[in-house]
Amino acid sequence: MDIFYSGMALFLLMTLIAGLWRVLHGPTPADRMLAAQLFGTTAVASLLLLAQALDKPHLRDVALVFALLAAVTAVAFIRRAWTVWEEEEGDE
Amino acid sequence: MRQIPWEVMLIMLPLTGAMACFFWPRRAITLGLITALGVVVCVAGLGWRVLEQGAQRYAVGGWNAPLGIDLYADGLSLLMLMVTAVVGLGISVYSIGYFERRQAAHFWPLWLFLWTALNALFLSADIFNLYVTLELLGLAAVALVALAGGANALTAAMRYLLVSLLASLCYLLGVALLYHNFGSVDIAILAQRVELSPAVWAAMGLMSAGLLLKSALFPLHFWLPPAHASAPAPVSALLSALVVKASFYILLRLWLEIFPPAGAAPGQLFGVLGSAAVLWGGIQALRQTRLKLLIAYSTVAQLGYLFLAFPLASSVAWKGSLYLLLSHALAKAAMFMAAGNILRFCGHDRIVGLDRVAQRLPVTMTAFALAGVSIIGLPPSGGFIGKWMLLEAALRAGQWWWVIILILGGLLAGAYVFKVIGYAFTRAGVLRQTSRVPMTMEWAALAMALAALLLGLVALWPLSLMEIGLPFGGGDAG
Amino acid sequence: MSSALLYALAGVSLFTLGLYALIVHAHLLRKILAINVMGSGVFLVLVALGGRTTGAEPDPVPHAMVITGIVVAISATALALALVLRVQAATGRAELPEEPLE
Amino acid sequence: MIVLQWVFDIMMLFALLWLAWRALSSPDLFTAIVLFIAFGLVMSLAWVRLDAPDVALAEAAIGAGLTGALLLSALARLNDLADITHDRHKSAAGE
Amino acid sequence: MSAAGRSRHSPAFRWGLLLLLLTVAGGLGYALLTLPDQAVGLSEQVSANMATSGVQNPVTAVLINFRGYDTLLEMAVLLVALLGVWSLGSAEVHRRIDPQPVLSLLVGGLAPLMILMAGYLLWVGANAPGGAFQAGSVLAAAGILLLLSSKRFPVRLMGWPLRIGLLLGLGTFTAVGMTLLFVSGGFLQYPSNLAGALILFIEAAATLSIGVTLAALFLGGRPQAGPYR
Repeated sequence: MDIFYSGMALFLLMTLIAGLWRVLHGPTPADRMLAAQLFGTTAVASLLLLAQALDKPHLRDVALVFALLAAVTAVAFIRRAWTVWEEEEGDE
Repeated sequence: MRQIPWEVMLIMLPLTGAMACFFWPRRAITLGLITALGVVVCVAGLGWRVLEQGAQRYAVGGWNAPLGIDLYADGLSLLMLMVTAVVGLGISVYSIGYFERRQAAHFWPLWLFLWTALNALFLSADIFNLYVTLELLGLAAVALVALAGGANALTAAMRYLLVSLLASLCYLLGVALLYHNFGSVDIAILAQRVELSPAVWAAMGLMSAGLLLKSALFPLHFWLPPAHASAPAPVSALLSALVVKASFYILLRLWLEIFPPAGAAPGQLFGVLGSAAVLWGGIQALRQTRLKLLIAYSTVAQLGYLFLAFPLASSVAWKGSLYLLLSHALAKAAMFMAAGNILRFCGHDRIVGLDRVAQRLPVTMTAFALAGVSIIGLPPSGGFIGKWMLLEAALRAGQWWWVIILILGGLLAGAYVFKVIGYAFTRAGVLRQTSRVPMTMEWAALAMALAALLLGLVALWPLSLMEIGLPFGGGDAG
Repeated sequence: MSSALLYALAGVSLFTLGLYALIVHAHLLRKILAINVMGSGVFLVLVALGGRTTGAEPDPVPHAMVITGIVVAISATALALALVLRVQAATGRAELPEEPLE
Repeated sequence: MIVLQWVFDIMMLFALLWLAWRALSSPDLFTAIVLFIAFGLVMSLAWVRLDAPDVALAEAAIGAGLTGALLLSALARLNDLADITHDRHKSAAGE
Repeated sequence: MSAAGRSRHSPAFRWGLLLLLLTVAGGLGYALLTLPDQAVGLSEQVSANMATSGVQNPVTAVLINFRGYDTLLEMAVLLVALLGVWSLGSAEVHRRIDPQPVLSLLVGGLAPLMILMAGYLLWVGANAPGGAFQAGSVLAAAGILLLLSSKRFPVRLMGWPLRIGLLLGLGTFTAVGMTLLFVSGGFLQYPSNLAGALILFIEAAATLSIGVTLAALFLGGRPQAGPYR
C-alpha cells in the first residue's frame, strides 16, 4: 500500500515539473498564473496522498492551508495585475 | 528580598516605551524621554550590581542554556550598555529640537525599538538570539535612514537593507553550522565544546564575513557613507556611534570566546584590512566636499583602528580597541550632531560654504573641535588613551608596523578635522540666509564631545570595569 | 550519504545561487527574490542537518528557529518592497544608482 | 521503497534548484514571481519530507501564499508607477 | 520590465564571481560532509522538559516556552517592519473598484473558512503542528482577501482600533512576561500548572496581531485615515 501511495505522490511531483513548461512558455500572464495555481492543486493532492502513505494525518492541515492560500495569490493577481491591463485597454 | 533583574528591565523598558510611543503618537516625545531616563537608571542599576557581584548571568524563563536563552552581563557588555545609554540620552534630547511633530511620531517608536535591539544584543549570550537582535536592529536602522525622504536617502536605505539582510543570512548559516556541530547556541557552552574542524572554519568565515559587512570594514564599507550621510542627523549619530559597533561587539565576543583556536592568520588579515580602512577612509574623508560625507568616511577610518587589536590579540590591545570604540561613539555622535546643527543653520553642508560658523554657532563648533580632538587622538581625550594602549600593545608584541598606521591615521584625521575648522572661521564666497538652531541641539552636541574628553581624564575607571568577568582573559595586566 | 545531507547540500546550493543573483542582477525586485532564495537555503541547511540521525524524531529547536526566520524574512521582504516602490517613485527606476551618492 | 524515496528526493531537490534558478534568471519579472511562488510550494513539500510539519505549515501560509501576494501587488504597483511617469513624460512632451 | 534580466556587469566579472562562489559552495559542502554523523541537537533536553512545558507539540514548546524570548523579539521585528513601511508614506487605496460578483462570492465563502482555519490551527498548535504564526498568517490571508474585495475601505477601523490590533500580541507577551517576573520570580517563567493556559493566551493575542500586521504590511503604507493624518 505504501509503495502505491508514494508512487502516486512521485507521479504527481512529475506532473508538477511538467506543468512548469506552461509557466515558462505561457504567452499571457494569466496562463502562467493558472499554471502556478495548478501547482497548488497538485501539491494539495500529493500532500493528501502522503498523509495517507506516511500515516501522518496532520499533513492534511498543510494541504488545507495550501488550498486556502492559493486563493489569496489568485485574487491578488486578479485585483492588482488584471485591473491595470483592463484600464489600459478600456480607457483610451 | 528579591533582586530586580536589571538586565530584563533594560530590554523590556525601551520595548514598552516603543509600544507606548506607537500607541500615543501625540505623546511620543514625552513618553520617549521618560523611557530614555528610565533606561539610564536601569543601566546604573545593572552597573552597580555588576560592580558589587561580578558578571551576571540570567536564565530567561528559568530554562538554563543550552535549552533556554541566557542573558549575560560582564564588564564588556556593561561598558557597551553604558555608552549606549549616554549617547542614547544625548540623541533623545537632540531629536526634540530636530524633528517636527509628524516625523517625531515615526522617529520615537523606531528609535526605542532600535535601543531595545542594542540592549538585547549587548546582553545576549546566545548566537541565535543575537541573530534576532541583529535583524531587529537592521530593520529599525533602515527605517530610520529612510525617514529623511528624498532620492538619496531612499536609495541609501535600500542598499543598507540589502546589505544588512545578506549579512544576517551569512551569520545565520554560520549559526546553523555551529549548532549542528556542537549542539548548542550558547556562547559559553560553545566555547567549552569548540574544536577546530572544517565546519568551524566555515562558520567562522561566514559569521565573520557577515559581521564585517555589517561593521563596514574596508573593502565592505561601500554602503556606509551614503547611508550615514543621507540619514537625518540624530540617526546618523546613532548609526555611526552605536549601530556599527553592535556588529563589531558580536565579532569581538565570537573571537574572544568561540574562535580562539583558529590562530593568528585571520587576525593578521583583519589587521591589514583595518589598516587599509584607516588610510583609505582618511584619504576619502579629506577629499569630500560635504561635511556629513566627510564625517561618514571618518567613521570608515575609525572603524579600521578597532580591528588593529585582532593581530595583536593581547589583553592591552583588546582594551585599547574597546577604549577607542567607546570614545569614538561619543565623539562621532557629537560630530554628527554638530553637522546637523550646521546643516540646519546654513541650509547646506558644503565645507567651503561654512560661512564663519565658528563665530556664529560657537557652542556647536566647540563641540565639533572637541570631538575632533578625540578623533585625532590628542591628549587628554578618550581617543588618545585608546591609541596609546594599541601603540603599547604593538610595540610589546614587536609588530612596529601597526604604529606607523596609527600615526598616519592620526595625521589624516588631523588634516580633515582642521580643514573643517579652518573653513568654519572664514567668510564664504556666497552668503546665504541662516536659520535658528534650538539650544537643546547645540548643548546635546557639546555634552557628547565633553563626555569623549572626560573619558580620557577618568581612564582608570573604565579600565577597571573591563576587568569584570575577564572578557579579555587575564594575564598581562597593562 | 544520507538524504538529510543531500537536502543540506541543496540548501548550500540555494544560498550560493541566491548570492550570485543578488550581486549580478540590477532590478531591486529580483534582488529581493534572491535574498529570499538565500534565506530558504539557510533554513534548509538548518532543518535538514537536524534529521541526520535516522529513525529518531527530528530536533524541534531548528524547526522553531526556522519559523522565526520565516517570519523575519517576510517582514524584511514587506519593508523592502515598500522601499522599492518609494525608490521607483523618487528616481523613476527600481534600481540602485551606479554611484552611491552624487 | 528506498529507491523510490531516493528518486523522490532527487526530483524534489532538482525541482527546487531549477525553480530557484529560473525565478532568478527569467527575463520577465512576472514569470519570475510566479516561479518563486512555485518555489515556495515545493519548499513546503520539502519541509514535509524532512518531517517538519510546523515549518511546512508556516511556509505554505507565508512563503508560498503571503509572500507571493505581496510580490504580485508590488509588481503591479511598480508597473502602475512606471505608467504614470511614462504618461507624465508623454504629456510634458506634447505641451 | 523586459530589461529586468539585464545585468550591468561585464562577462569577466560574472565568470570570476561564478568561480568564486563555486569555490565557496564547494567549501561549505565539504564542511557539511565533515559534520558528525549523528545529530547533536537539543532533542533530548526538549523531550525531558516537555512534561512541564504546558503543551504537547515540541515546536510550540520551544517557540513560546523554552525560547520564548526569541519569539518575543521576533514579534517586535514584525512590528518594526510595519513601522518602517508606515514611515515611508501613506498607502494608495484603490482608485477605482468595480463590483465583481464572482469575487465577492468567492471571498464571502473563503474568508470565514480561513478565519475558522486560523482558529483551528491556533487551537491544535498545543499538541500538533500549528500555532500562532501559522494561524496568524492564515488570518492575514483572510484579511488580505477582504481588503482586496471590499468596496469601501474600512476607514473607521484604521485609527486606534488598528493600533490595538497591531500591539496586542507583543503587548500581551510583554505583560505576561513582566507579570511573571513579579509573581513567580522569573521573566517569562511560567508556573507549570498555568503554562498551558498562559501559552494559549499569548498565542491567541499573537495570532490576532500577526494577522493584522501582515495584512497591514500588504497595504504597503500607512492607511490614509490613520493616526497621523
